[in-house]
Amino acid sequence: MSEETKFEPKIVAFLCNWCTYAGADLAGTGRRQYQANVRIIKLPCTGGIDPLFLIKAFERGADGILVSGCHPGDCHYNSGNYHARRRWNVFKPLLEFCGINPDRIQFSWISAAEGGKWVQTINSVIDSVRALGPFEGYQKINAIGPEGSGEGFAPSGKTGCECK
Amino acid sequence: MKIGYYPGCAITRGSSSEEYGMSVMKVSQVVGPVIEEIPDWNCCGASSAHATNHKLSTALSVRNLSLAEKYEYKEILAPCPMCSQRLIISQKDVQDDEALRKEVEDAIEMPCGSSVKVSNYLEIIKNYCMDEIAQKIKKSAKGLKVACYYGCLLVRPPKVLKFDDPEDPQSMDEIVKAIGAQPVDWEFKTNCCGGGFTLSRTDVVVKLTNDILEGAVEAGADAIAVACPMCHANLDMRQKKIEKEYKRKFNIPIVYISELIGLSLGLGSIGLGLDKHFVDTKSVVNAYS
Amino acid sequence: MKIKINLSERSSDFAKEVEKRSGIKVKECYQCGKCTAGCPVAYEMDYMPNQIIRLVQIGARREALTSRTIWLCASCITCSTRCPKEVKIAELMDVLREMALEENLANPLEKNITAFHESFLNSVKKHGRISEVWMLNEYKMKRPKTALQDLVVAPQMIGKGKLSFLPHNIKGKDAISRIFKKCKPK
Amino acid sequence: MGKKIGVFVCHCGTNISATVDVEKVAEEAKKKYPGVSYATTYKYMCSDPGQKLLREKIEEEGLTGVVVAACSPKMHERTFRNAAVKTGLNPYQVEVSNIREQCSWVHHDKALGTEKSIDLVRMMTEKARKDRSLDSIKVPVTKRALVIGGGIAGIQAALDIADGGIEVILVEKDASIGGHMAQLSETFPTLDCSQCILTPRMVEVAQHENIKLYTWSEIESVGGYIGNFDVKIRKKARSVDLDLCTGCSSCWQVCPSKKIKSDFEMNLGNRTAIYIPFPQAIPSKPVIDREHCLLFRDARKKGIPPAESKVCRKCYDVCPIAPVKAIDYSHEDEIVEEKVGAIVVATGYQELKNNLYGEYGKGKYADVITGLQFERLASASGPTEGLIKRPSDGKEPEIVVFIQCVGSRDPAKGCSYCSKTCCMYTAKHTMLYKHKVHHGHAFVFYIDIRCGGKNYEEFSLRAIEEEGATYLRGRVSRIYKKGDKLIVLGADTLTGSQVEIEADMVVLASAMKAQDDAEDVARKLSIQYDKDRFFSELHPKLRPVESSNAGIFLAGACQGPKDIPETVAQASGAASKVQALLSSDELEREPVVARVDRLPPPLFSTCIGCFYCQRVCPYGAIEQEDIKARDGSVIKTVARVNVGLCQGCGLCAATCRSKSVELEGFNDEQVFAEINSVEFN
Repeated sequence: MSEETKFEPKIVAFLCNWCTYAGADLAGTGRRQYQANVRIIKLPCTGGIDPLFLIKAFERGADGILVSGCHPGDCHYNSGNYHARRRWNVFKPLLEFCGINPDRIQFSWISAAEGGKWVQTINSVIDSVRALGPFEGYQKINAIGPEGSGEGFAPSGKTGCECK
Repeated sequence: MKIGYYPGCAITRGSSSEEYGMSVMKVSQVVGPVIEEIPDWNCCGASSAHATNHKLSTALSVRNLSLAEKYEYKEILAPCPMCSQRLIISQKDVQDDEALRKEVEDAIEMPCGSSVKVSNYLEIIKNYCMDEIAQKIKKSAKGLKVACYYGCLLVRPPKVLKFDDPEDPQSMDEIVKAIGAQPVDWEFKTNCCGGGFTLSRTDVVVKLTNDILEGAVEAGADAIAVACPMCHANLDMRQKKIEKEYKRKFNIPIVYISELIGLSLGLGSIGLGLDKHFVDTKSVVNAYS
Repeated sequence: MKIKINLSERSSDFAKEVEKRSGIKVKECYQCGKCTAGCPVAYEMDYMPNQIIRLVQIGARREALTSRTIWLCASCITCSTRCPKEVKIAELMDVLREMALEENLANPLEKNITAFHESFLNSVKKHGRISEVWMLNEYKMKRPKTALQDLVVAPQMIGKGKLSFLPHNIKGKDAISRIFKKCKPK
Repeated sequence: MGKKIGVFVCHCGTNISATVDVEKVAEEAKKKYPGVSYATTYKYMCSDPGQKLLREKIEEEGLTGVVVAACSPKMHERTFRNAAVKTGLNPYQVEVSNIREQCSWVHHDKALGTEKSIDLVRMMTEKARKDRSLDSIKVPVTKRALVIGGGIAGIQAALDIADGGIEVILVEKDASIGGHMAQLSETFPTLDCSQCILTPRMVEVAQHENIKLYTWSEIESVGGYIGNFDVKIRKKARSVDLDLCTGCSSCWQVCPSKKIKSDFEMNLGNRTAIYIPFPQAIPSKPVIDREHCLLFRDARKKGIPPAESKVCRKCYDVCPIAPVKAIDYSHEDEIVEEKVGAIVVATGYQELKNNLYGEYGKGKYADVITGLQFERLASASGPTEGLIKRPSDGKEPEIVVFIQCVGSRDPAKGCSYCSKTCCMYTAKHTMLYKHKVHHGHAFVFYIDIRCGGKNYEEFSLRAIEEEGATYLRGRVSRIYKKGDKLIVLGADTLTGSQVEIEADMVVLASAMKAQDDAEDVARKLSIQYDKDRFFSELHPKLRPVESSNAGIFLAGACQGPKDIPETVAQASGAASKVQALLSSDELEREPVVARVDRLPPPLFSTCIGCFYCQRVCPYGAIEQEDIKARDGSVIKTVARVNVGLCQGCGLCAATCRSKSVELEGFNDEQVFAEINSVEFN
């Protein structure tokens, strides 16, 4: 693969089981084509996404992340998507502090009925991350020293990310 | 606060509907707000430009907005609804379309005037003058039944203009009520009069205005109030022709809302331009006491 | 009327072409006919408004652009206002007129209307504002048959001081003519 | 560790294999993925032989974990898990990799599709390696059901459930059951009288020993979960004691307020302040409309308790019940609590209000009426006793224009869907009109005629061919009044012409809309609704009567526009679901629930007792538990998950600061395994 000539971004998408995962299924049922650069991880609810999952995905070489759940008011678990959004509000400055462009993580609300919106959203995420270029933050830190790399970047241990 | 004044070609002095401009000016001298003509304004292109060349239509309109902004007007009054509609639509078009905005700026050699608020005459009266009118009212025409005719351009397209109900607007009716006359409930408030076809397809105009006049007369109106020079021209000037073609004599005065306000403020009918109409307006003038 | 559809003519792209040009989503029209029902001028049209949309939808380019309908549309926007699918029909007529002019397809039967637009814009181009007398003059020259039409009305207007023979020149009329030059259709 | 995983890649006919090289996927899995000891492909994994293959290989190869690469897990995860159970493998050791909906169907490029599939299968294989065996959770069941709404959907569901020997609580917000069906005159496509077929069912409800009826009542709140719901019902103050009242009718005959617009008559008729909505009401006992009753108005004005007002006590005075009168002005709302195991939501629809269309007069023309208003005009028990008279002057209309799709298929007015019933009821209306006004003319403006039911097409054609209704293909742009006529401006797109009709009356086929309080009801029940506020079914095809909340089922038009046969079928479907659910003593639930770690020594936990989890849990499923020393002293207080309440959203797990809570089936180890295995070939 000629990565130097043409950069293809790698996107990990964390989707809730009830809305966006079903929406992505619907895109399939409707045979709506989109770019293949995404790998989907299904969880019951976006509210159950630990920020460490996102950091982990970056560590594994993802260039961008999409988190997508139900529309406000439509969460299968009543309020999970609100918690996800609040957690993101706290997590975002931390990302910026770590030098990760927060545009690499995008949030959206896609219902089980919105196959078309899924296609639009994932294509636009892929396109915008393509424009941002590859994410090399992790490799750079690794180059400084394997031991020190984790510090100040991936919070070792726990993240108290629930905002009140 | 001063408001920029964009008369437009039809109602500026020496034009076919100059009495509208005259009465707007006269009324504003009594009940405000202060209006000042935007220096060197140009024609918005009206129906002919937008019907044939979108870019030209947009550029011609936006040049006036840019001038208004240059002379630091936050709001401008365009009493002609054709003008106000074109100005507002063009403003929105350049806001929504980045490429068009660049082309227009290149053509008018100025940045696009995007912040200016464009108001039609009814908005200006409703927003600034209702209290003043109530205080300074001298005469009322109790019993004068007025059919308020809004036409197309004041209310459509509703999502862009965001002014009143497109099917049953009330602004002019409220003003008519406030100056002591009696608005009639009728069905043709926003029907089309044929607009710009007055010269090129007079037959169409004659048919449409016939319907409108008939509706007003059936609703018991003594006069029709308008706020648009084109509506006025078609309804006023074409009554003779209708008489000939439809064998129906209406002889119903068509007056500008500004003229009615002026009469109620005690202003002279000549100064308001009421002598310039085709259908005699004496019955309206005499109704004021 | 017969509409031929084959690969070489690619006529079905007409709707796309219109959408690209104007953003109007012609394909969203489901042909309910409400536009036609409320159009004040439809009785004079060769195609009903909904049929014009249909022509665009199925790619009948020439039929749409040579229709009289597009010129008879009075731009009252009743159709767009009431359209259940919010298709901008009146605005579509603008685009089709523009295209018809560009391709020299404007229907000669509505020459009065096109001549009026031309005279109107020439006046703006020359003076920056409309000078009604001179615009009328040009229009009547172009359409001699209409010359007698308003012989009663015009002198009355002049008598009432409503028509001035002085052209309404603005200071920036050069700027206006530059606008015309830059906005000239391709 | 040491798991033996089998990978089964499905061709799905050619649905997958056309754009994914399934052989290569299986090969890669076998060659490269750790733990994979067997990999194969098969034409249809979900078929019987496919499942047999799965079972055989689990046994032959001694597999301890399975990944099926096939369609969405929403389709067949359960199928494959059930197959695995038969071999003794724990069902939660089976994972599905979605290479159809999320790969083969959405990417045309075979190379890319194959690459992505390889990746997706590896991710699932890694997850499967971390799968733990889970035991399904058993919860006890309350063998009673709640039905919300007493229209035909609620009536049918309640009767079907009750007939199966299960106690049903039926809650209706109006004074009588019957719903919209009670308002209809005749029903399509048979033209049998609506009330004639409905009222016997209403009586059955009233008399059924297994049905407990709460009319004039609303749901206050719903707690609990499948099998064990706690329901609070607000019995609104009726001012009439249902036990004492005999329905003798004396009171409403003497009531002086006789000009109150009747909702039941769609404002075309009047009722009194103490009233029964219609003669066949169940219960046939009145209610006092406190807004209009003179006594209550007086009490409100003076700020005194109603019982103290002396303005009008005619109904009380005339009530023949002694010694205690059936009428009680001091009644107050009452909250009752009921426990049920299952709920059927049958809250119905409302007709689009006649004030949305400015171009049709926004309701200002008396003779522009809605479909339900026409039903009342045509009904023998209606305000005109079945004679078609127009509301403005009682004249018999000689030209009636029917307009279809008013509010329906009109996104500009906020309603993009088809209301499904209007084509049929408009055809019916033209027939009823022509039957009653022989010389009358019926014109119908339509866009498309949609008559998909059994005998429906024939019925609508009958209206045109035999009954003489004139159908015009086009929408109406405007209605206005001219003298005592209504001018209707329409179009006939088939001839390409405008059509102007001088009509005497216009009937709008108004859309079926969700109830005003639909969102509120949905929130109380924690069920989903769609953009039009109709309640969402769990699966549009395969689970049409289940809501998104387990144990809550949907019936009738609250889920989307429906006619009577469809409503009744769905209600019976919901009832059978309730029967099935309540047939066992215990319920099995997917063990996707949160757990707080409790490692040996027996009571150890890393939980630090911050209880953030408790704050975020939407279900109140987190409890506090003391860890005690032998002497009974409290060492620390930790969180514990009530698995009966937990729905498995994982909020607590993501919130936990000490990583002491995990969501079974999606624990950190599993998710990290998935993320770690993303390689993007």
